[in-house]
Amino acid sequence: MSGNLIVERERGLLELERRISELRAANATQPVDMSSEIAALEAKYQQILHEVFGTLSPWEKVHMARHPGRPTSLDYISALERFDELHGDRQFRDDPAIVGGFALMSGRAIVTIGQQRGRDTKENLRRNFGMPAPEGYRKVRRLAHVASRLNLPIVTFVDTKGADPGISSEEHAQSEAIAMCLHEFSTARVPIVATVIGEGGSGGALALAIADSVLMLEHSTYSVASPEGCAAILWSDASKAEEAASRLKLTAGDLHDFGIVDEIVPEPLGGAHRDVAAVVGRTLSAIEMSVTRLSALSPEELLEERYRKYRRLGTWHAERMEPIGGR
Amino acid sequence: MSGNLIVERERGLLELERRISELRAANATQPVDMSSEIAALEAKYQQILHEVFGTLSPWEKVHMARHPGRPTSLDYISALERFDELHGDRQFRDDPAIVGGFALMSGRAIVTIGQQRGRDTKENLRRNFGMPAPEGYRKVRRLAHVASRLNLPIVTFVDTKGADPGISSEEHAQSEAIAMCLHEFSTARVPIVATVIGEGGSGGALALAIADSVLMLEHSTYSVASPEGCAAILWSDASKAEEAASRLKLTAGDLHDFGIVDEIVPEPLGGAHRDVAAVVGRTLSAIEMSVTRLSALSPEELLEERYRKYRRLGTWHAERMEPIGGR
Amino acid sequence: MMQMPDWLRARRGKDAEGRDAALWTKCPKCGEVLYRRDLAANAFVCPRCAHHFRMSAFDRISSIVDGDFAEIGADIAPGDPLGWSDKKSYPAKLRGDREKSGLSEAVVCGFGQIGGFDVALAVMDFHFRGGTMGTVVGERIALLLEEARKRKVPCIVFTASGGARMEEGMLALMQMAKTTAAVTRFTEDGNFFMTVLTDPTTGGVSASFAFQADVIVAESRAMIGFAGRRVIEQTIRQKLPDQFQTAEFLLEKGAIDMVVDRHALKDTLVRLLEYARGGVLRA
Amino acid sequence: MMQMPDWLRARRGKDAEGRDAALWTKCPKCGEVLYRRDLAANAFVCPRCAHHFRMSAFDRISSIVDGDFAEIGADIAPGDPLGWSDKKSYPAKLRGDREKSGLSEAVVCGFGQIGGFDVALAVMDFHFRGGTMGTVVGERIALLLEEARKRKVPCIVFTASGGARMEEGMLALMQMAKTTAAVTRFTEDGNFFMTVLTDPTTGGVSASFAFQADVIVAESRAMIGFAGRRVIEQTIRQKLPDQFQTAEFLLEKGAIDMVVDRHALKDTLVRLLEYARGGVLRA
Ligand SMILES: [Zn+2]
Ligand SMILES: [Zn+2]
Repeated sequence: MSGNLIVERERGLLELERRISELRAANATQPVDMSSEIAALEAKYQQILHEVFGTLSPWEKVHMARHPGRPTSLDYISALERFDELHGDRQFRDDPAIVGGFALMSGRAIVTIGQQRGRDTKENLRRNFGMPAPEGYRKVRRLAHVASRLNLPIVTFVDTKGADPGISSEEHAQSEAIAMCLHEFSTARVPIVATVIGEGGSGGALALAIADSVLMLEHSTYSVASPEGCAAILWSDASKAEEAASRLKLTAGDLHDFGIVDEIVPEPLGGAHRDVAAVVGRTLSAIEMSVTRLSALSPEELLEERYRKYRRLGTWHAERMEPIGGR
Repeated sequence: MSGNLIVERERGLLELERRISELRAANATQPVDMSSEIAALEAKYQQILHEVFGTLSPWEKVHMARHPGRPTSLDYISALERFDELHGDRQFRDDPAIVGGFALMSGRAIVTIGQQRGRDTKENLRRNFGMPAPEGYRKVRRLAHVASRLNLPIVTFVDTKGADPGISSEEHAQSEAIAMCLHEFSTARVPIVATVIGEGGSGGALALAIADSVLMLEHSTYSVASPEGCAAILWSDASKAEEAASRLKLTAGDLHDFGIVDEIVPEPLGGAHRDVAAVVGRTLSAIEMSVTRLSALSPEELLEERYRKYRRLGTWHAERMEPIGGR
Repeated sequence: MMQMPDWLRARRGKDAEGRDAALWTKCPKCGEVLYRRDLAANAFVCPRCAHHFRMSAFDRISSIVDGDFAEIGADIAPGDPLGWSDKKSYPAKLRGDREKSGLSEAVVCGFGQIGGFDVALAVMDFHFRGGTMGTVVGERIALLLEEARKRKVPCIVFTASGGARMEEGMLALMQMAKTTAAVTRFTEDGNFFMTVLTDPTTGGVSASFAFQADVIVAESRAMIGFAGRRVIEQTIRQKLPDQFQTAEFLLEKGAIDMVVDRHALKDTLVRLLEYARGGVLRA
Repeated sequence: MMQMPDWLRARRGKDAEGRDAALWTKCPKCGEVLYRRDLAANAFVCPRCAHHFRMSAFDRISSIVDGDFAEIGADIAPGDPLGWSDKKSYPAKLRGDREKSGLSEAVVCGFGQIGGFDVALAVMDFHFRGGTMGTVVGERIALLLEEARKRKVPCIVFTASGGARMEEGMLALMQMAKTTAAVTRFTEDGNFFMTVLTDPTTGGVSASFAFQADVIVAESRAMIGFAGRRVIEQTIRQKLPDQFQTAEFLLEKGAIDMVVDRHALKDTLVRLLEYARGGVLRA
């Protein structure tokens, strides 16, 4: 996680933060009043904060979405009223890159599922950096199916670079596992609310994001491929990732404009990790409002609206094919 | 396969067969007429055949069911009008201990599935002696599901010592795999005809044998556990297998009496392997008659009758519990 | 419906006294010698090493059910379809186990409440023929599911079984088909089905209703598998590692939803029933 | 409905001549230099090593469909939602591929007969933007499935795709959701869905409709996978074995139903359609 643009910028601010708190401590014990110096430094701090984080480029947002301190799925899930984790695909393995289970949200039972990256190196290794294996997607499908059976809303959290691209994932039919998630979410007769909380990478993210309501954190990203992957595919040059990031339209604003994202959850200046409790609370409130609204719809209405929504997405125009007119 | 009682007995007969055919060959080229000697030998042959195979004990039937020359699932399947094999569980592996796919039976499309043991050592190793792994049972379930979707009858062939009891089978949830087969066959809205063609061992056999019509070859066996397993479980002594075989009521006749088997397909004297074509033809005819009869029923009727049939099986009696009357 | 203490006294009969005679029990895992009353007070969990002793169906029911329990299927009694006899006749074996365990068969089924939720409950008991499934087990469980389906209440089955019962031959195996079909009808109507796998759960029971549940809970350290340990060791000709086929092993292998310590079990079941109901009903 | 030769001539336009100019082709597998007309006569299979060359949608359709083919969705043309431009603008790339391939987009959809069976057919073509799925591919396939659902005819999709199309960004990814939903509606009505995976089938196409079929057929030696070979090699930092992600590899791993040589493909499809119809209708 070194090389994260946002983390690097925060280093400068950290220095300033340290000085402010030192001054504050000194001010409390020493007779000389340094309140005005402190205030000045704080103003400067806010100014720099605005300069540095006031507007973020798509590439900066990519780094924000990957910030090691950014709240993960479990930060949201553990803030729910209650959570009981369910494990496994019933066949092969319990994939720690996916967490899911029953939860209560203001008294309402839901099934919640999220991609889970690690919050440190050790956990990242265990959770494969939040990149699910086929077993993880089969757990997703199973839990979504349980939700459907018990008529419980599904609340997902999307946070993955993408599905695991390793040998055993190919051997265990990663394509099939993701395709069957898409199938399950397309047919689930219950409300589905998906929230992109960090990085939403490719089909591996979409597998948890076919939903009646898609929320996205302000500085999260959601893209057809990672910028590095896109640059490698198109230009055989992963170093052009920044260029790819700006072209891919992967910000919450872009995706809201396309109709892919229904609601953007604002983040504090500097990113969600600067006030985790507030962001988590705000996000859960927004999710709950969606769940409540969707719960008023019949399964048939939900399925019909979900179908229409995805059926509409895309840009095309009608065009008479020239050669075929030749007859 | 050495140590097979039936194979050993056949050795004696083979000697006689050889002498008869030598005499026949000689008779054709030499001027001396040996017809009467040949006829005498043939009569003796028939007599021995009757003595040796006229009545088989349960233990002898166990060996007959395991006879290396006994027709296997593929002998029946390849005698169908046409067969296109379908592979795999879509997740992990194609298990060669299960064969299955689409087939035509007198013009009618069916899905056929069978346990397949090897016809020689090499094939036996590849097919794990016909003991399916969880992947095999997941293939069974998938094919049964395809049949259900396409409204095609399911025709199964049961021939296994049991489900594979290895480490990786336990790791891949053999129990779940079999349980989900039972689930699929319980809910399939199409006619199901199962035929026990060799050894039907335990839950691993039942996974292919929940059916509207269960056929069984005369000298096949079908039991709650292999005689060796039963002896090991009850008496910690696998050598008492013969005793177990006689107690377990595992012959076609016994199971017909219990209402578990609907129809017994006769075998030639000495066993199915002595006239494979005739046995296969007779079996397929019997299966086809069942399929035709069952195809006249609606899915609801099929499911209801199937439920009632298994609901009935067992022996119990009503008894007033003494202690509970105490109040 | 009887009050639990009455029901327990009634069903256990003289057995309860007989068993209480054994005042001391040695923990098979850590060797600690335990006063039986202390062990019972600790839900039959060794206070030293947390080993979960196998529980009788009676103890299990009284530890899980709120108050009353209405048994069903108690009058379904085993036959002897094979006329089985080895060292003893099958009926003699049944009589022996009945006297020893106070049970009429290897499962007790009925209706009661857990944390205020109406449930259909089946509890298998390893002390009766090793918890094996014969006709009566299949019949009682099918009956319970059919009745639960009518009443539209969730069903929980506690499994503890060495598999199918040899002495009833193929009719025992057919109970896999019977229970599976009953589970299928029950769940297809949208009812919630849960199993709690306790030590040991193997063979025909694990390969039928045990693994067909919406949620599969296992007790800590329970042995769960299809094939028995001995069979596998004979097949592969080597010793298996200790943790093989334990609940914890299965959790890692993705086969079960959760492993629960017995002390937390009732609370867990109540929470799961709450989810299945749709959440907490608030005024 | 147009007769096949007319339809082919009409849709291919001037391209057909252009491509015929390249008289000789070298087999990428065995190096054999092949006369292009001979190769075409052999269904684009190398007569020496049986290497299956990638086929154009036109050649595929004329090799599979009995006679007539009624294209649908041909008037659905790509937009430029991201205003994409790198070395070239996206519209310029599209124009280039259109001229080179004679295709209006990476898939051709329509209705025809195969062995006398009415089918809905979609054929992807790797020669147009690497068979990538953008809006038009998703839209045409969804339209085909909706129309096939109305007509209650089986649907066969030939896949050949490098995945989602970068230049349409997230709208390309959303076509996975769109096609999946359309497949789901189609199959839930009891219709038969079949895919034929040809070289290569990866990414967003493999992880959506390609693996949702009742029967999945793959052409011999086709490369099929989720992640691209290069991505995996970079991840694991070593070379992958040659057969990794081939159709034969997937068959062994249980992911697909059958691997078929191109020469046997049409007959196989007809047999499969026959099964799905319920068998052979006899007088
Ligand atoms: Zn202990
Ligand atoms: Zn070649």
